[in-house]
Amino acid sequence: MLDIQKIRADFPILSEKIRGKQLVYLDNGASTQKPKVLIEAEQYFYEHQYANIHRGVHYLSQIGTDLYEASRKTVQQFINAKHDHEIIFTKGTTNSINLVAYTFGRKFIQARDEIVVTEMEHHSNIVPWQILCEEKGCILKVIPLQKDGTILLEDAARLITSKTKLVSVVYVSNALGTINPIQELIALAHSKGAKIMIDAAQAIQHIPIDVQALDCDLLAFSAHKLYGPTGVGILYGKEDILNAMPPFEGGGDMIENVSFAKTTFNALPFKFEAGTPHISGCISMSVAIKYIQDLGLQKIMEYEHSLLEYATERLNAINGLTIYGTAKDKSSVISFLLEGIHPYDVGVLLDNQGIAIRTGHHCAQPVMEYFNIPGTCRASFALYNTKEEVDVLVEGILRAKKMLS
Amino acid sequence: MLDIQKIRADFPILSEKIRGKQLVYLDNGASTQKPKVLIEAEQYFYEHQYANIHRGVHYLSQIGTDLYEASRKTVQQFINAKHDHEIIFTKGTTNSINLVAYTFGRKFIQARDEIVVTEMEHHSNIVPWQILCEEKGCILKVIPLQKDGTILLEDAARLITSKTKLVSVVYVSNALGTINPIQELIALAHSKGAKIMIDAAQAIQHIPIDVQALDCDLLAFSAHKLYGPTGVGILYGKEDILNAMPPFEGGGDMIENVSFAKTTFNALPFKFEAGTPHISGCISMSVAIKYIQDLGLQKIMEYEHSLLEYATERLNAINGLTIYGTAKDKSSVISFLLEGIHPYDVGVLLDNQGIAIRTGHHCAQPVMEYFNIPGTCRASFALYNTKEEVDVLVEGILRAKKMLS
Amino acid sequence: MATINDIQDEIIEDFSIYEDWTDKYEYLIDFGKSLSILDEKYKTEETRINGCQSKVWLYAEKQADKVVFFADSDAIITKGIVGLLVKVLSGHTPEEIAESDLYFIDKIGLKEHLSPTRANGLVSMIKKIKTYGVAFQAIN
Amino acid sequence: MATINDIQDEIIEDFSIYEDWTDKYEYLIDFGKSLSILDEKYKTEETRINGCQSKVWLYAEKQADKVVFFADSDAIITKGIVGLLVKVLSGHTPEEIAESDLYFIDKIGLKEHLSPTRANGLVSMIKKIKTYGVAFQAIN
Ligand SMILES: Cc1ncc(COP(=O)(O)O)c(C=O)c1O
Ligand SMILES: Cc1ncc(COP(=O)(O)O)c(C=O)c1O
Repeated sequence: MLDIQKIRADFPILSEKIRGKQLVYLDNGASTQKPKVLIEAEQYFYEHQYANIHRGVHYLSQIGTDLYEASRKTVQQFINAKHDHEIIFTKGTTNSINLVAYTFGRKFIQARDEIVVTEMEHHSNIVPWQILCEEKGCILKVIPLQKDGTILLEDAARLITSKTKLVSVVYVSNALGTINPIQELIALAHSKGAKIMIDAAQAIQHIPIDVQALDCDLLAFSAHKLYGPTGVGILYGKEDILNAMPPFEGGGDMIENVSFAKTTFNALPFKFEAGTPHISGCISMSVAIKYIQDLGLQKIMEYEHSLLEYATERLNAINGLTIYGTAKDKSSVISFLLEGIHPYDVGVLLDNQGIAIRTGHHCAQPVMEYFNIPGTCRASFALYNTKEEVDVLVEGILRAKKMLS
Repeated sequence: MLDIQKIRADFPILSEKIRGKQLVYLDNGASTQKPKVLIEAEQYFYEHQYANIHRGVHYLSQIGTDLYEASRKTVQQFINAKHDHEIIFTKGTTNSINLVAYTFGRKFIQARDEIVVTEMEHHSNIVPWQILCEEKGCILKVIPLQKDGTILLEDAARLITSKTKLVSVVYVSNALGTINPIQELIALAHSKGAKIMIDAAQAIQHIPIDVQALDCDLLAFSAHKLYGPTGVGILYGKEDILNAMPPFEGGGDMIENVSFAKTTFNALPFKFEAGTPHISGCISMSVAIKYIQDLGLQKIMEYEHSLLEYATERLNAINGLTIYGTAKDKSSVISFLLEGIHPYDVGVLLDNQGIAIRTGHHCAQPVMEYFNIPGTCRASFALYNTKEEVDVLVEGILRAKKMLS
Repeated sequence: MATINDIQDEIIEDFSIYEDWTDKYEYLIDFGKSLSILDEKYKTEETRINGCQSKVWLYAEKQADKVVFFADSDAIITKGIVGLLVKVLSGHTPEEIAESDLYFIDKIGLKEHLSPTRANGLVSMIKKIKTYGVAFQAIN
Repeated sequence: MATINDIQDEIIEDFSIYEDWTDKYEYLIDFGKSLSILDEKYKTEETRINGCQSKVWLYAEKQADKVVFFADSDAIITKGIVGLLVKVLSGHTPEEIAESDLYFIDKIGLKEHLSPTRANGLVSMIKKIKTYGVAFQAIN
């Protein structure tokens, strides 16, 4: 069992007061808070060990390089990648997906080839493909949503064909909480000879992931949603695919040899890491991962699931409240609306009670369009949330509802 | 006059011991150290104010958004841009230049058009253009180096022609210290109807920059060389040019409206900031800038110049030592070699004395090729360095020389 | 007739009795509800204010030498806020509107909404309202 | 003939008298200088070791059942380090080389150079040397 009170004490911000009220932070889908060990690790690094990494002969540069590469190994182990050079440090999930669109996309996807996504994707897994399709004349196919916020595997099987070059699907929907059947989608894609990328931005902090067991070709996530620092993301790719991809950005570190006559590129992972990386963030990311590993992601998942169940039950009991996203397999995200009330109004009134949720389209406008709603209120739970906070949320919603009715 | 001892106390790492010796950090060209105020600001932000920004209704999200946008204004004022939306947060100089190559480059540069750089560019201002030229069939023209590490304006005038679509030049060479006559280069480019981008990675921390007075079209730099955090860079661009450029990465925040039928893009600066940004870094960058502004960049420049003069004099007095880069206008960088001795050997022996310099090609292989050397030893000074440290360096070099001869 | 500042002072007076956020927002909500609904034909791309999480429309008309504003929003708090702006500025001359100093926002504790990056777009509303002022001035 | 471990122990013994870094590096430098220069014809892309800031070449030859190594570098400290590796491993069978445990590096205080990311590429050197061992084993 997780000792939640002990865990809460590890996150300094959780004891903040907002407008005089105790903060209840339920916007974890947007970003998670940071444990003290991470904050202190960044501080320690800057105060005692900082220097630019790679190619530096001097002590600080070597320490930094060692820490940076050790962090890559931590990520490798965390998702069970085969090689550490299959782990590329990026700026975030969005950057990771764009990297694939600009490299894999431009090299391997041609006019009339197809890319398959779902209707529940985050904009970051839509717009890069739209830009690519605009340029290349390839076609974006969309696996449609169902009323419960899931997709049907028969739709996927119909849309993923021999014309498909890439399937890029979200593991867990940030707007609805739906956990997609990615094992089946990966098998489907491979059966048609397509590659498949997983947007794991909302999965990595909730579900143990083993990329070798999944056999996905590419996978992306952000550190900041994984209790880690801002400005860091991961692109995992199978070695042969990353090797086949042309470089993305050009610059320092990603080259082997530069001359105006001929430039050659560095090996993985450096080929995709042009310029000075976000050194402090890439290093402190491993502190966040270790923090989670120490607690155990399996246990975290179970705990969050119990929160989800409790919150679902309590919210469902509120008159006039509708939950969007009612899949059987769900992560700890609840999107809801109060009848006849704009989500923004609810958000403002909850904020005044110290309760932080997110309102709006959650960067998933097609989902809102599908349900024909202006947006939702979204409460998303992390490992440090409690049933008591769910109760505060419910009280807050009732109060907002009363004020707005 | 700057109170250097007081300044040194602001940088915690400067009192570190390396292998039992007092650290002498002379690798500022690679990256500068961080003042305590910045480290504390990041810590404070994570402990008291953190949340994801933009579109969030709740208090923390709004605070974060305010701080983030205030930081953009600080950068705007620092380089005297006309509008704050002309400031784009990127990952670093390399990312900024690649952004321009992928957007301005792809839209406005066609086959047989020319791009002009100098022979002293950092790889980050070479490789993106090579990748573009490979794809588009445009041509990279190189303003040649002179023995003293400068370029000739007549060469520039010869190479910048009506065929030139973009001139992209380094303000200060990281390998040689040369300060380029960018005012003249900007005038030259504009006289031929070309746009001009300035790589200010090594200038921004040493020379006051006013982009409106310079009238450059685009300008790039990194926070980590400006006493700021890793993982943050700036792309400045004139409003009309940025507006004319297509978006680069697709995703959250950079859109106005997303649907599978038609997606429209957000206005500046958001159009170029896809995905969750490096929030803590973008915010703390302004702390570093304010720190520098409080001291006064003009004073810093003068102080660093006095260090450069002193170091040049003392190093020149060492028998068999050659300085590469002897321009009249130089920034506080000294590249040197000891006769018959590999720079790596010097670097290792200095490191054992606690002295951090950089050795190698400094991501400027064409410069090394020009001088036909395997690399150099590079000592680069920042505002917290002292004449006493120059003395330690000189002693260290003499000792290394003795051991290696 | 009451000047812009008279109306501002009146609103400040009204709000001064509210001790906590609940009262304040209840006022805003009630006020929002009391406002008429903008006819659909005025809800166009031109009258729409960007930068708000909720939809906001602001329509202006010249009546004699005065500008009259009509506003609406699909979120009731936002409607209340834009309604206050309309209450203060509607029925004044373009010059008065363009030159007005909207100090009441700060005084009634809505300053927190004044940041240009706030999701309710109060700053965008003010900009748009003043733009109308300036535009009608130019037409004169 | 001395085994790989005999030679490692001898080097450890040699280094044990050095009290500070100066002595150690002076030894490495002198040792580097004492080594012969590799003939230019062996300095090829194939014999070049990547990942070093200085250039390093490592050439191997089978003499009877033993592997003999020749190494060179344009940096003298690097040459000293690679020279130590050659001294330890040259003249042994492919099996012995492939299975060797190079504990002397740690013991003589060069462990700091052992990180895979170090600019001198000691790890790359060891990898290359062992690759030769394995390759010659396969030829047998
Ligand atoms: C002149 C110059 N340009 C570009 C860069 C690249 O900067 P970054 O590595 O921060 O992207 C550097 C820094 O190494 C530089 O010195
Ligand atoms: C499912 C999903 N994909 C992608 C992203 C984009 O992540 P980031 O903003 O960190 O690039 C997010 C986060 O907002 C997300 O929830």
